[in-house]
Amino acid sequence: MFIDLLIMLVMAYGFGFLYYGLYRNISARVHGRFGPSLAQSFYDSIKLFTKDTSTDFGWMFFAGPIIMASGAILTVLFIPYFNHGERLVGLSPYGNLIVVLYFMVLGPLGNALGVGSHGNPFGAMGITRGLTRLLGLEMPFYIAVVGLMIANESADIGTIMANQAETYNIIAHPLLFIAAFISFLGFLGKSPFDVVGAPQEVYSGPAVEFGGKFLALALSQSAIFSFAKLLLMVDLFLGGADSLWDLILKTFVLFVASVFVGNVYGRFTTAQSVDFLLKVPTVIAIVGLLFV
Amino acid sequence: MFNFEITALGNMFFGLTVLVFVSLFFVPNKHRSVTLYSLLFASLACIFYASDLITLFIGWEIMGWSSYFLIAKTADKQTLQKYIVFNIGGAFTLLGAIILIYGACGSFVYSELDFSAVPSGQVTAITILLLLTLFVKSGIMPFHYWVVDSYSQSNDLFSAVLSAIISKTGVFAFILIFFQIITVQYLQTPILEVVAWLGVLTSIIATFKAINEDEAKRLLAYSSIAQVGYIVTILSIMGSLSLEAALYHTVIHTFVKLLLFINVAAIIYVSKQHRFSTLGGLLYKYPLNFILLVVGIISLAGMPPLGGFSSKFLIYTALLEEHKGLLLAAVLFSSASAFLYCYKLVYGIYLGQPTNPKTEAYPRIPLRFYVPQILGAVILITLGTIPGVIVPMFNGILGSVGFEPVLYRGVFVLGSDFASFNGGVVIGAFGLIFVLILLFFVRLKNRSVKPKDRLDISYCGEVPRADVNLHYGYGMGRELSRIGLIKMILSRSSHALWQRVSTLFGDLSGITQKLYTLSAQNMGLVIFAFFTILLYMGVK
Amino acid sequence: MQKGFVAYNNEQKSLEAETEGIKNSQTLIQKAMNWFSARSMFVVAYGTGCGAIEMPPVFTSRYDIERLGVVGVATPRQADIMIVSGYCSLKTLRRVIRTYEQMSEPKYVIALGSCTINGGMYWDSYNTIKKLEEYIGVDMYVAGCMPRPEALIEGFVKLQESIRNNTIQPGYVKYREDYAYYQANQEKLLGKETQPVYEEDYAGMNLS
Amino acid sequence: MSLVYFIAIPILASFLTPFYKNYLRFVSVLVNILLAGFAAFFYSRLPLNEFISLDSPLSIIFILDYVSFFFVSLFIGVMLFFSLYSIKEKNNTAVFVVTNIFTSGALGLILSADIFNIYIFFEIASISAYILTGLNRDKVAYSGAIKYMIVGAVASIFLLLGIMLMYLNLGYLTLSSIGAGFHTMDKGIQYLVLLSLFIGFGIKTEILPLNFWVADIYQATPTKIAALFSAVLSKAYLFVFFHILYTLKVDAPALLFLTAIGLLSFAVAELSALRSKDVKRIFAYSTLGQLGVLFLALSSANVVVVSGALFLILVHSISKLMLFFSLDLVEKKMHSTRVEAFAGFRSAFLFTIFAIGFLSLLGIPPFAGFIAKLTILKGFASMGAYGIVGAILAISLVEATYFFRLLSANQRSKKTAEIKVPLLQKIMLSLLALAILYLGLFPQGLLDFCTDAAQTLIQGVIHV
Amino acid sequence: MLETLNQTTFLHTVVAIGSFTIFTIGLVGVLSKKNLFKIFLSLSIVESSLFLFFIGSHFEVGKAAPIVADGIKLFDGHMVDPVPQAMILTTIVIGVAVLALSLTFVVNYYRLSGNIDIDKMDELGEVQ
Repeated sequence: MFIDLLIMLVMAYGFGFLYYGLYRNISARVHGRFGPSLAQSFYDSIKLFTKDTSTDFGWMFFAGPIIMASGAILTVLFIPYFNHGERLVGLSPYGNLIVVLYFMVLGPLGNALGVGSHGNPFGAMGITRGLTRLLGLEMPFYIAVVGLMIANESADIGTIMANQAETYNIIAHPLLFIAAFISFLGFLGKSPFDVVGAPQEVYSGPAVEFGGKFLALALSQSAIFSFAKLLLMVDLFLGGADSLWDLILKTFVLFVASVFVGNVYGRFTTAQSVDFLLKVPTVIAIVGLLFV
Repeated sequence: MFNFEITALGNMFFGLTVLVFVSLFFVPNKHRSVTLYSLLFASLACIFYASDLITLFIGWEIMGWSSYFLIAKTADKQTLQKYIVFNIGGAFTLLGAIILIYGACGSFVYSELDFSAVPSGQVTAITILLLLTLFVKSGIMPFHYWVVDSYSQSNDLFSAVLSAIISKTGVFAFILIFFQIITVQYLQTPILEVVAWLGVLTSIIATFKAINEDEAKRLLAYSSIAQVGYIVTILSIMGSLSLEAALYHTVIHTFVKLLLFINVAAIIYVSKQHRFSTLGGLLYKYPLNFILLVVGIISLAGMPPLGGFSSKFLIYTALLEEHKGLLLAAVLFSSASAFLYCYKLVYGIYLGQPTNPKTEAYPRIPLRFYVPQILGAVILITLGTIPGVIVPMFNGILGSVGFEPVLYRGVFVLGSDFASFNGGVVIGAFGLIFVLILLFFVRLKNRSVKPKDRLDISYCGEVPRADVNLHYGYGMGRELSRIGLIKMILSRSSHALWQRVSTLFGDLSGITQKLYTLSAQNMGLVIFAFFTILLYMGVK
Repeated sequence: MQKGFVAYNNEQKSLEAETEGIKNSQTLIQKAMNWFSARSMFVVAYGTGCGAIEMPPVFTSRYDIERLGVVGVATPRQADIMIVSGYCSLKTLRRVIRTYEQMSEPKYVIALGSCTINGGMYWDSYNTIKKLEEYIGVDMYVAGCMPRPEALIEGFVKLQESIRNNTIQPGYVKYREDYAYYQANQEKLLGKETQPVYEEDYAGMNLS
Repeated sequence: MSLVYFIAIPILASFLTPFYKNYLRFVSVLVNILLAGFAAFFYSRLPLNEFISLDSPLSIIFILDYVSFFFVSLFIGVMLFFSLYSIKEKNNTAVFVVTNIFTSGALGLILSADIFNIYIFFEIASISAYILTGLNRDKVAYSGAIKYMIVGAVASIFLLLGIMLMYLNLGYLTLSSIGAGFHTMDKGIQYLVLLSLFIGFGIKTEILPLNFWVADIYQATPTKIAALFSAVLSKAYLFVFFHILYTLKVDAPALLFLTAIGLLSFAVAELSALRSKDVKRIFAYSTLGQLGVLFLALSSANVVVVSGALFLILVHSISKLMLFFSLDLVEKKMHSTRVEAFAGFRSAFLFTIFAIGFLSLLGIPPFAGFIAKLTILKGFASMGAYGIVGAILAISLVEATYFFRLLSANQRSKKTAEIKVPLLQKIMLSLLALAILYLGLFPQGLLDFCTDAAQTLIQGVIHV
Repeated sequence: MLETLNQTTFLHTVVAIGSFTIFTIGLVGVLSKKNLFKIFLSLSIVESSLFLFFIGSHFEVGKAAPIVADGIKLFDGHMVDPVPQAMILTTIVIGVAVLALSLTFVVNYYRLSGNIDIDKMDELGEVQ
């Protein structure tokens, strides 16, 4: 059981950073430059982990990133990797989709508590933007998920995957997929909704006081978190992965789609992004919900 | 006239009351009014254990006016007036309903009331009157006008009692009368559909009002309205799982509000400040208080490791089972944004930079404040780890009210076959992972350096002056009003409605009052005019 | 005035320093860590002087330093490298010192232009400092009255090499060990309060 | 041991005042204790008729049945309380001269069973009321008394008209024979008689269109006397009116009209109390309102409702006594009965007394008012009149608004004066409060007595 | 012709019309006059009109007044019905007593407030 969990964790960490390196490379190419090597994120994280000193603002600041990381790791562990369910299932038999959705909110809470404790006003501004944006993001995603749960008469990810044996949910419930995909972009922090950590505006937002090992932990948990979300989208809408290769293919396709969308758009302000999220994708999701 | 009967439903609510009152007994309180508190306690016991409608009503009224006198020590005149008029109005609608039931079934005792022969028009009238009582007591939207002021202006101890117990009497009455007395088959469902939507709208508007609030106790008052709004919504679904979800959420909400109100009371007791804009930066001065508040807001927002999640989970599964997609979407909207005001509560008081530099001058929090908080925290944590522990109790209630019990699969698992989760694994995994990362972090040779002083933060190379107020994070949530949909929600206010009603009555009384200042001669004129009118009517 | 250090720091000596490395005593892990920290550099996006205009083409697609793993970050906490680009007035020096102290170790400074080496064309100006290394530990100089982006990239590559095989003693170690010396210089110039203050008393400043 | 003593003894006591001028206080207490003794004596022999014939055609008939015993004992109790309460006041003995006449007038109204006797005691009670109104001997009191006398004279004119028309057409004066013969008269005369009786008594029982003078009178009289007015006087007229009405066996539409009038007067009285600035006037409006409810309940001719009404009469008298006497204490200290003065006094005891009084008037559970209201509502529910139930509840909500505004005003405003309540007053007032609480918790005994009284009231006078 | 005038019914109609006119005169006096004395005076006029009507309508031509005086002990057939006489006697007494009392009040009121006009009595009522 624990080996499974460990493998899942390592895969998430590896794929997460690999995809992040890929993202930097693709956006570099879009900018017309070569961009760093694929493994650049690994180098950054190891460098940060092995820094000599990092400023620590007290025990809450110390605990904040740890809660954030454990939130991300728990999200990953509760999502089964494969749809035939005997290997790499993680803790999903003990939890269900609603538990996973709420774990996705636990991470930002830990981060918010940690950032709040050092009292840097830029941190507070970043957190406020993050939470308000989260409000906008959650609505379409939750409604889409509710639609799926009602359609499949169960909240267990395994059964949802099993029901997609012949037609994927992306075809069965297209509207729900569109709404979920738009808010999925926001969850990954891609460009139209990346107002939270904007370096120029809010001095890199929540991460303003994260140095050394704290920044390292923040980066690695965001990698694991983005892989978890990728995985969730695959499980819910693309019928889960049959084999490892199928898993990599599906997550990669989804990731590339989100990257290309990300690179095209300018940045929404917080109010604009929540306004957009509460209008367009939520309405699509509600209409989809009616057709379930 | 007083006859009582021990029921499972009564036991649960009375148990909650005993726990709240015993734990609040320790909190230091300026207005030591033991008589009124014992009167309130007796009236609550009378409500929960009544076996006929008259005893229920007597308890209801005594609760109403004894809490009026408890609030009267600190609240200002308008709040008192709003409180008593709404509560007495609620009680009189209850009395009207009881009289209607008496007219229909000829008796007051619960066991003798059977609604088979009663015409449906009368049952609808009874239902509407009772719903009015419930709306006033739990503060559903148009009738919540009195809730926020009374909660925030009563003294800190009593606002905890108000929000933890007294707002639940409405829920108790709903379950008792609609489930046990009138029973489901005679109730018309369209009314309850409207009630469900009213409950959800209340919680949405209350949540966004709470986000906009700058005072701690008013924020908690709005959050109580929102949470009780959930309970009302779930109750009106009328299923066995939804009843269990409502009961579960009642238990959770009682202890969450007990914990939060007393926590805020401790801070107010120590710092004499009510508003977030004057608090802040108390994290390292009162660490235990901070941790307890974090436990409180995690369960208030319904986050996984703690108890709040189990009740939210039950509410979602109940709604999912009944295929109420749109309703669930609305509930999700308000519970997602509930997270914002939870964080605002923590940030406003504890995190960020202190607004007045002399926070060191604040005294130590007396230990007695921690008794109710620790009780609340312990219960919330246990309900987080073993959520199924109180399911047998609820099944007892469901049985006594005529529903078939919910699936009970041991202490750790909670939920129905639609969806269930294992509380132990969730909190165990969270704890284990937290410890693992902590060990990894400590083992790193990365030396952590303490910042020189409070103002040693990276601030574009500058040093913020000591008098610069860095705590402007307290105003979070104000940017929400720039968002179209939320601005529309926030603009709703029932103040104008009730103001028009009171001016209408005022002008009416102005007119009638002039009548009573007639001179003797005009009085004679009126008498003879009245005589001739009646004479004319008689002759015709 | 501490005799030894000033003598050490004349131009010729530093040019030959490349070949004579400090005895290599690190273990394998230390070597690997140095290799990684060389591969990924975070620069404080902080332009002090006229050289700041050279940095945008370096960081963006024209010369693209990101291929070497160098990224600009907003706050000193996250950064490893600080670029002091060009003349550094007394007021800027206060900010430079505060940012330098807020960075977490190992931290390096790249000084652009001749103004940081010997005062450059402001050699006799009353409000700029002449030698940057008297006030903070500097690692890499890039000469030129505003060196071109290629020179700046050359400076980065040289710095990465020296980190990788640890040829010269890093500035932050010197700063930490001879902190008294640096602090004396700073206080001589900026008065008791070296951190940025808002009530500037120009009278107290003596400009040697 | 005849019923005449009830009337003779108080009048005698007041006329013999010159002999015991400054001991009148103790004498009037003795007189009331004596009357109470008589009432206890007669309790065992209840339905009792007494026929006193002065000369062959002229005779006086007294009836003491359950309902009149109820009122007699109520009035004697109130007067006993009044005299005991002000036993310490040495200076105004004049009050007791007039209150003794007032007692005999009220008792006479209750006991007498022939129409002309009722008119005589009607006048006696009114005259003593006029004098009591003018007791303060200042400009306000005299103007109140003048207004009262004009309206009172108009009332007696109408009553006289009614009695004459009846005697003209029927020829006899005793109530029972009038009751029997009333329906033999032709319709027009019957309507005219009923109308004039209604107007005559309506003015005195303060019913809607005829009660616009009442608030001023309450404002003019000394507060203690206002307590007597609201506890005794208006109740006596109310009883006599319905006593005659039920003897004349009035038909249903008339009763329905009276119910409507009662409801209207309850509503208008409560509404006008909302904006009033003078506490005494607020209590007056509340009395008018409660009389409206009593009118509404008594005219429903349903035993349960009427018994509730009788219970409410008792409870209302006790609470109004309590409220007015404590208001009197407040007025003595604050020298004004305006709401600001009422808000300014500080006395925990008086505040609790006011609170108990208000709560029982509103019909809020632990106190007796609730039982009365509950029985009335139960009666109306069994009759199926849900409209009236709803109206009563709504209007008492208005009543709750202004009562609690007074309470919160006192609770939350700056205190200007401390009131020390003397021991005697404190004992008496808490006695009343305990009575209300006791009646609220164990009402069964009194409720049964009220049901028998209601039974006899609805039958009207039948034999003799 | 004079015979017809001597019948009881004619007597009753004359009495009725007469008392009704006096009643209206008194009524107009009460409702329109401003002076307090005049109001109370017209009130007693109204009362006296009622007495007149009551006594008049019980009187029969050819019967004697029911006065028990020297020699006559019992009310026998040829006397008018004594009961209304007795009632009106007491009512007159009461009327006089009430009038006296009201006039004393009016005098005292005038002495204290110097105003006799009913419309200027503004002591009572809601003090705004």
